[in-house]
Amino acid sequence: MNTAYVSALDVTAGLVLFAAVMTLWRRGVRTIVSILGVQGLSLSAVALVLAIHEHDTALLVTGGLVLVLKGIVIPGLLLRASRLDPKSRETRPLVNVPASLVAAAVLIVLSYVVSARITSLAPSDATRLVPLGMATILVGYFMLVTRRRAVSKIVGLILVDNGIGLVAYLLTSGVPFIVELGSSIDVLLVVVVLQFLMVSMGRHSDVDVLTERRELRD
Amino acid sequence: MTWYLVALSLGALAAIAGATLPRRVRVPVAAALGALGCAVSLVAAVGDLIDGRTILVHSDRLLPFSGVSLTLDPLAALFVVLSSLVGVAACLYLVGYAHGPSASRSAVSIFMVFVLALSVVPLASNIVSFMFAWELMALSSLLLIVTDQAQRPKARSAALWYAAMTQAGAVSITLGLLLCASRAPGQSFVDIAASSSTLSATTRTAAFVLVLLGFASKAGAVPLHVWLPKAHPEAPSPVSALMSSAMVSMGVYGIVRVGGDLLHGGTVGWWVAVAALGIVSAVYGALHATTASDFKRLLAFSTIDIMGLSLIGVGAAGVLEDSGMHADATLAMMAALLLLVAHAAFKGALFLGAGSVERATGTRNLDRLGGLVHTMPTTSVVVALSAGAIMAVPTLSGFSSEWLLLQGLLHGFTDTSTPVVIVMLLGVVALALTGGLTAVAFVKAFGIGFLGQPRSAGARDSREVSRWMGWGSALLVLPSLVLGLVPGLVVSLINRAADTGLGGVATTPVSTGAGLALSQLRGAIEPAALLGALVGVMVVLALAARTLGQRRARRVDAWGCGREEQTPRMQYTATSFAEPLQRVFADVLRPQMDVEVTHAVESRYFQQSLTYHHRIADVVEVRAYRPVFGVVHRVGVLARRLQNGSIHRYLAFGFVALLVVVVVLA
Amino acid sequence: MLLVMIVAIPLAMTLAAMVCPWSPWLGRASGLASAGVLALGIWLSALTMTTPRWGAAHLMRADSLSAFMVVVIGSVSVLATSFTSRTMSQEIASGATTARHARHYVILMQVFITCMLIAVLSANLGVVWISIEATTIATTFLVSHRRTSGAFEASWKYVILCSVGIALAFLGTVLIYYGELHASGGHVASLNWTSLMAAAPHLDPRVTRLGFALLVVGYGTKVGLVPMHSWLPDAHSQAPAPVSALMSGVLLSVAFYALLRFRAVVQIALGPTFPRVALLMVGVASLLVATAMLIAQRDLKRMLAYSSIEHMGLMAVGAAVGSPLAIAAVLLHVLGHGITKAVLFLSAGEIYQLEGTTEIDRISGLLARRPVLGGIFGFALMSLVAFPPFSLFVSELSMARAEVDAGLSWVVAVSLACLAVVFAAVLRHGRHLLMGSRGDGESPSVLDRSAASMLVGALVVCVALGVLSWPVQSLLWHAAHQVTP
Amino acid sequence: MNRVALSVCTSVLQLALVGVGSLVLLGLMAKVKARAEGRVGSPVVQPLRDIRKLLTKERLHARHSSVVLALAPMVITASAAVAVGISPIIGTHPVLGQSADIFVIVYLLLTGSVASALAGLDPATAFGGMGASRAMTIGALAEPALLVAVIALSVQAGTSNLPGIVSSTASHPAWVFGPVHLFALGALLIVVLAETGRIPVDNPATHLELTMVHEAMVLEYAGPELALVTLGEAMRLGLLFSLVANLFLPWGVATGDSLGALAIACAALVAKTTTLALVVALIEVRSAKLRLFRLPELLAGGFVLSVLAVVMGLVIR
Repeated sequence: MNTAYVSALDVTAGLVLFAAVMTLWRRGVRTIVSILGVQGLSLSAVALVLAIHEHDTALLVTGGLVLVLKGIVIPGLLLRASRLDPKSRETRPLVNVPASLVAAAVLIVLSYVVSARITSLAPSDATRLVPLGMATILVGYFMLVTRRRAVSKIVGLILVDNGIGLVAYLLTSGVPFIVELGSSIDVLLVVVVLQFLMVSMGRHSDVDVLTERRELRD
Repeated sequence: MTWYLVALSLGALAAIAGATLPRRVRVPVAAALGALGCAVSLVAAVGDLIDGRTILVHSDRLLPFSGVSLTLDPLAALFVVLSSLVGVAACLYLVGYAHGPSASRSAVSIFMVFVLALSVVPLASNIVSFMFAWELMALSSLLLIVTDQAQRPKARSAALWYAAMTQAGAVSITLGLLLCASRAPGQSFVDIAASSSTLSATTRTAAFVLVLLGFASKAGAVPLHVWLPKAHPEAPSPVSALMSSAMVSMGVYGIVRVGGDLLHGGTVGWWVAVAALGIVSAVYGALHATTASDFKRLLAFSTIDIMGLSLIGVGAAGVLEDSGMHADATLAMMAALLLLVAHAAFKGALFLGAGSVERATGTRNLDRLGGLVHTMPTTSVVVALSAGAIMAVPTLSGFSSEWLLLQGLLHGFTDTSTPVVIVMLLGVVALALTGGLTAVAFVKAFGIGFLGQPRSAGARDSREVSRWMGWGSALLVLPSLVLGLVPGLVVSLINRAADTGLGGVATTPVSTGAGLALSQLRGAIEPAALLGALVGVMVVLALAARTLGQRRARRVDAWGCGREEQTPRMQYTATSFAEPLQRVFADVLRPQMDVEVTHAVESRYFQQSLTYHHRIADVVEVRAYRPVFGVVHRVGVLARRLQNGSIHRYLAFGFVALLVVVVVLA
Repeated sequence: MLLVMIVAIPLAMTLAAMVCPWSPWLGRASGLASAGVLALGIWLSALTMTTPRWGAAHLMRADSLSAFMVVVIGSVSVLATSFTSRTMSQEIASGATTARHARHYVILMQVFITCMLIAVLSANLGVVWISIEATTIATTFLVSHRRTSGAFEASWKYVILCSVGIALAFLGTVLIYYGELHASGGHVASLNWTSLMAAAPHLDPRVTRLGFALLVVGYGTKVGLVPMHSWLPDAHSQAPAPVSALMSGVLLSVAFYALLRFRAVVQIALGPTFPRVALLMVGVASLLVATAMLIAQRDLKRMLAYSSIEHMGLMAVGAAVGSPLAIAAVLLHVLGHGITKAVLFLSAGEIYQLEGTTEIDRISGLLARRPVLGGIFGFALMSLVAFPPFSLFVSELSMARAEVDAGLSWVVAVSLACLAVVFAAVLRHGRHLLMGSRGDGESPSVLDRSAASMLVGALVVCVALGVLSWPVQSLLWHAAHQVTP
Repeated sequence: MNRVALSVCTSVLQLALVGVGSLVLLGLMAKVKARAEGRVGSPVVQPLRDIRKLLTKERLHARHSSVVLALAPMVITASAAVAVGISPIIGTHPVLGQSADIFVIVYLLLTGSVASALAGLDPATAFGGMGASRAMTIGALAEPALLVAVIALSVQAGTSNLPGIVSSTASHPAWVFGPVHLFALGALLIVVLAETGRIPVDNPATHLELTMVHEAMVLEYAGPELALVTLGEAMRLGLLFSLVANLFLPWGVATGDSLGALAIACAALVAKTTTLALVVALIEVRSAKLRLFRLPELLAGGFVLSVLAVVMGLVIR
């Protein structure tokens, strides 16, 4: 039972990080969104595994919520949004793909180093995986900074959020339910808002140049 | 203190009246209340100076976190006297002066706030109260400068200069005062004075330097003076009068209060610095005053000059006190304070007079004035007497105070330490240099501006200004006469204030009487007797002339070197009057001159017109301030590149921050 | 019950706006609702002076700090919402917006205010996070209300930057929660303010340190602190004036409120040094950046926005000191700055309406051309640069006093130097805007009486706050003691 | 003899002596110059005759002048007269002698200069303004030298009271040949040349308007007023000559209470001032008038000499 729990946790959490790295690797925006969906599913799997292991109903519900929200709804919304421009690809990221991957590697090592202290407070099967969560956050943020497409930006944002979620599950088996609920709704709303903005701005100009606009500056 | 509170309430009432009453009665009512308030505080302060008592008031109901503290000691009382005196005159003057934008609700109200703030500054006795009053004084004067900015483009940039420099000064003072209080249990001046000796020498010096920078800038000390010759001329005249007489004095007050009273004197270096500022200011101010042809600008530079002299006195007092010559120190301090009071009166009168001239003629350019002595007799007498006072004509106030200053400096020579002697020597030299230059400046101001023939239509058609303006300015001649003729009557009051400024040990270096007589040394003046002698001789001469010559002089044309007609344009102008001196000091003043000649079409040997342009920029401004502004502006322009509008970059800022956080803390 | 009522007022107003069609009365009603919030806030302050109150099944809690924040939110939103009907009518008249969008605007404003109220009245720091994040969502549409490309760009940047920033704050919250969980031995860990304070002495220093740093960066985004400040000038310059007023006046301070709460916890856990260093770094950096950006600023509303960053930096520096005097001064600063900035943004909105631009170079002579508006704007600028008798003077000076008392003289030196430069820069821009003469044949236009009296009234309140100790001082002391262990 | 009576007596004697004597000194200098230039020259008492003649002439005022023009001669003469009356010229106890401070004397003289400059500006002529401008410039440059030079002496004497300086110099004969006195004497001589309008600073005998300084200022005066101005200016000269003489050679000045001493003092004064006048006349003969813009160099030289005197006083004490 315990080994199964551990390996399930390892696999699912690893998948979350792997998905994050994959988003850096691939160029097609739709592919990236799909990878995000996979990550959402893995994240919910982490929550569910933890919930089953700790008999935590609140976390179970949370896992379900995440499954629906981050596994299905948000990727779905983003897929719809990316349909505005079906051929859209990350053709010219600010940091090119090979360099991004190297950077991702560096970030992963870094997060391993920095998470040691957090883990050491309460070493357990779950908390030792915190580096994966931290790495997801950093890789997600990296994606957010370096990718040009609007959808990619949103994906980066969700990656960061997923990473934080992962850290939260691993460290504390989730924050109090009400907080979890609120934050999930917030994330959803943010995505909705961003999608709305994409659509509205798309009406004014080419979606492609959405994130390149520099009308407001000093 | 009750009377002060009455006075302050009257001032506040005046401000409210100015803000609320309808246009017709606004100015007279507000001015009457303001003048009454000033009069009350003037009388109360004189009374308290005579009694020599110290009163404290504290209330926690005002000013959050600190409460308001007011303390009346002789030093404060003297400055209350000074500012209330000018306040009364300025309020009276305002009745005749205010019209158009300067009679608007806000202008009248803010004027009253300014008058009020001026008399609260010396009373305030904790950091927050002091800075509150100080900044209120700055703000109200700033707003008053721009009251008629719509008509005066120059006022706008002057106000900006003033605002920036006064705020930089205030920041410096705040920091200095806070440093003074860093070991104190509270922030009241009593606490600071009690605990300042426990501060480290470095902190004390840092605090003093900071405070000095701020106060010296307010006092217009070179090189922190740049705002003064811009702002004082551009303000409406009653405001200029208040600024140039009462407000600048508060700078000196601050130096004395903090350096002498709160920090107990400190080291000799401080006071050498004060004296050095004074010496430079005196000479620089006097030089520029001689060459200025704008009447109010001339007055502003002469303010720098007199403030310099006063700082020399304060610096000398500090230096002497440091080397243990308490009596001589008191003498120098008394001289500085007496000079301030005298200056407040005559400079106030001069600015008010200049305002009357501007009102009557529409210009304050001396090159376009002339002959006002015929059309504006009252103003002419006021300006003549006050100019006499500033030139230190014996029997007027400038003379007695400068004499006292000279005595203070002279007796400092008996000390043997080098810094003392150097300060005394250079102080005397500065005093001597400025004496002659001031005379040139004011002979020019009065001789060109008021004598001769009018040089413009405005001057020709001028009329004497309203009675209120006349009375207001004439009121300030009175102190010049009193301080000049019977200085002995007030000198004991000044003595008390000087004692407070030097740490409270009472000495009486000047014995009281009608004139001034040093009690320990040989030196005395009897201005009243001197005036008696002068008048006596003149009466004898007049009688003799009457018996010998004809009673009436015959009016004839002036000698025109053969020309029949004398036109006003043939007269010397202010610019040409000062030209020789300007040439002598060209290296310091760096005048820019150019002559445009338009030749006649027929022949190049004949000139159709000839224009002479001449400008004296402030060297300090051009060489020291402009480059700094340039650098700051460049920083601003460069910084704008930071926010280039790219969301990628903005996100990267956050990413870097995140990396730094995790790397540093994990 | 009182706590619920406070939140219920704007909520009810939201519902009302959802069912009613747009009319100017809707705008006026929202103004009244805010006045109700303000009144209840004042009442709440009186009630919580000594003991905190709980509400809504211990989900809500109000101590004097919360009560004070309610007062701040109430006073600024009274100003902002009472301009709603005016702004919207003007925009509808000029065709810039439609009645439908005007109604949306009213709804979102109320949602925005509700979120802020929940943030300050919630007992749970997680809920604080949620409601602050929710303000982002509500305000996005307000920022993009004008539907110009600039407005969309601004709100895009706003959402992305704030979301990622606030996500970091969430990570910080998680870490603190993790610490709390361990400190309390695995039971009763709820992120509740009271339980967190109880557990504070046993928090693990390393985790707390990292958590607080993330909180500073994260909430700092919303506060407008460097390095995540960049959304602020864009959003403030594009949003309608009342929204900018509300954002700059209170939204930033509400986020700052969260930081204040966490700072207290961290101070108990780690001692004063770490939170001080962290806040000083962002505070001083914000001051420096804002100062540099203000020097050559070209846009009026961006200038105001950078000035908000500068003031937030000042407050962060004040909070870094952490003494009761410093916190009390910071809180007074919050209120004074909120009102002043609201007046400035609202009058900037009027200026934009009249002049059609916010470029400083293209506006001049306001004092001569529009004396009342120009005068109000001028006095508000004087308040902004902390001249007495306005309250920012007293609060800035008191912060400086507290800083010197804490031995941070160099910080005072730096911040005062920045203030002096900012002063010169702001007045230089102000001079260009305000001074100058009227063109030929142009007659001075007058701001209408109700708007003018509102703004003048706000300035008078600023003066009263700066001059009178009673009644705010004791509230401030109590509030400050809530977060100064 | 009663001290008060003696004081009055001293002052009256001083006034009479300087009033008449200074005019004679003017005549004497003119005579010496004339002789040195190989002319016969007018009699020594010619200035007195001129005054008498002027007193009988008509009073004329320029058309645009004001009361200043009428008052100035009286102020010039009165200030000079008061200065003469209270200074230690033949005795150290004149009327108001206790307040005969150097500062008083210097500023009384300044008052006279100011009055004549204003009188120059009052009639609205080009020459008057020119003269006033030049005179004030020279005065402004000469005054510091004068003040500092006398201060050098008063630092040494420990008082700025003129009778005090004279009597303490008299009791310390060694001072007279000390560097302080020598430098101060040099400075004062230059100042005297400038203040009294002698060559090389100004040519009192010029009749070319463009080179005039003092004469340009008083161009508009005629009759009794010109007499008064001339008298006042002469008294200034007399005062300065006698002060220089007494400060550097204090012997002969009556310090006691006897009339006899006063008589001796009168004789000593006549001798000293005559010598000084001869020296000045010789300087005038030997040198040419400087260009106006070279004057600052001369006066700055005087100023430096006076500062040197102060510094020397500090060094050698």
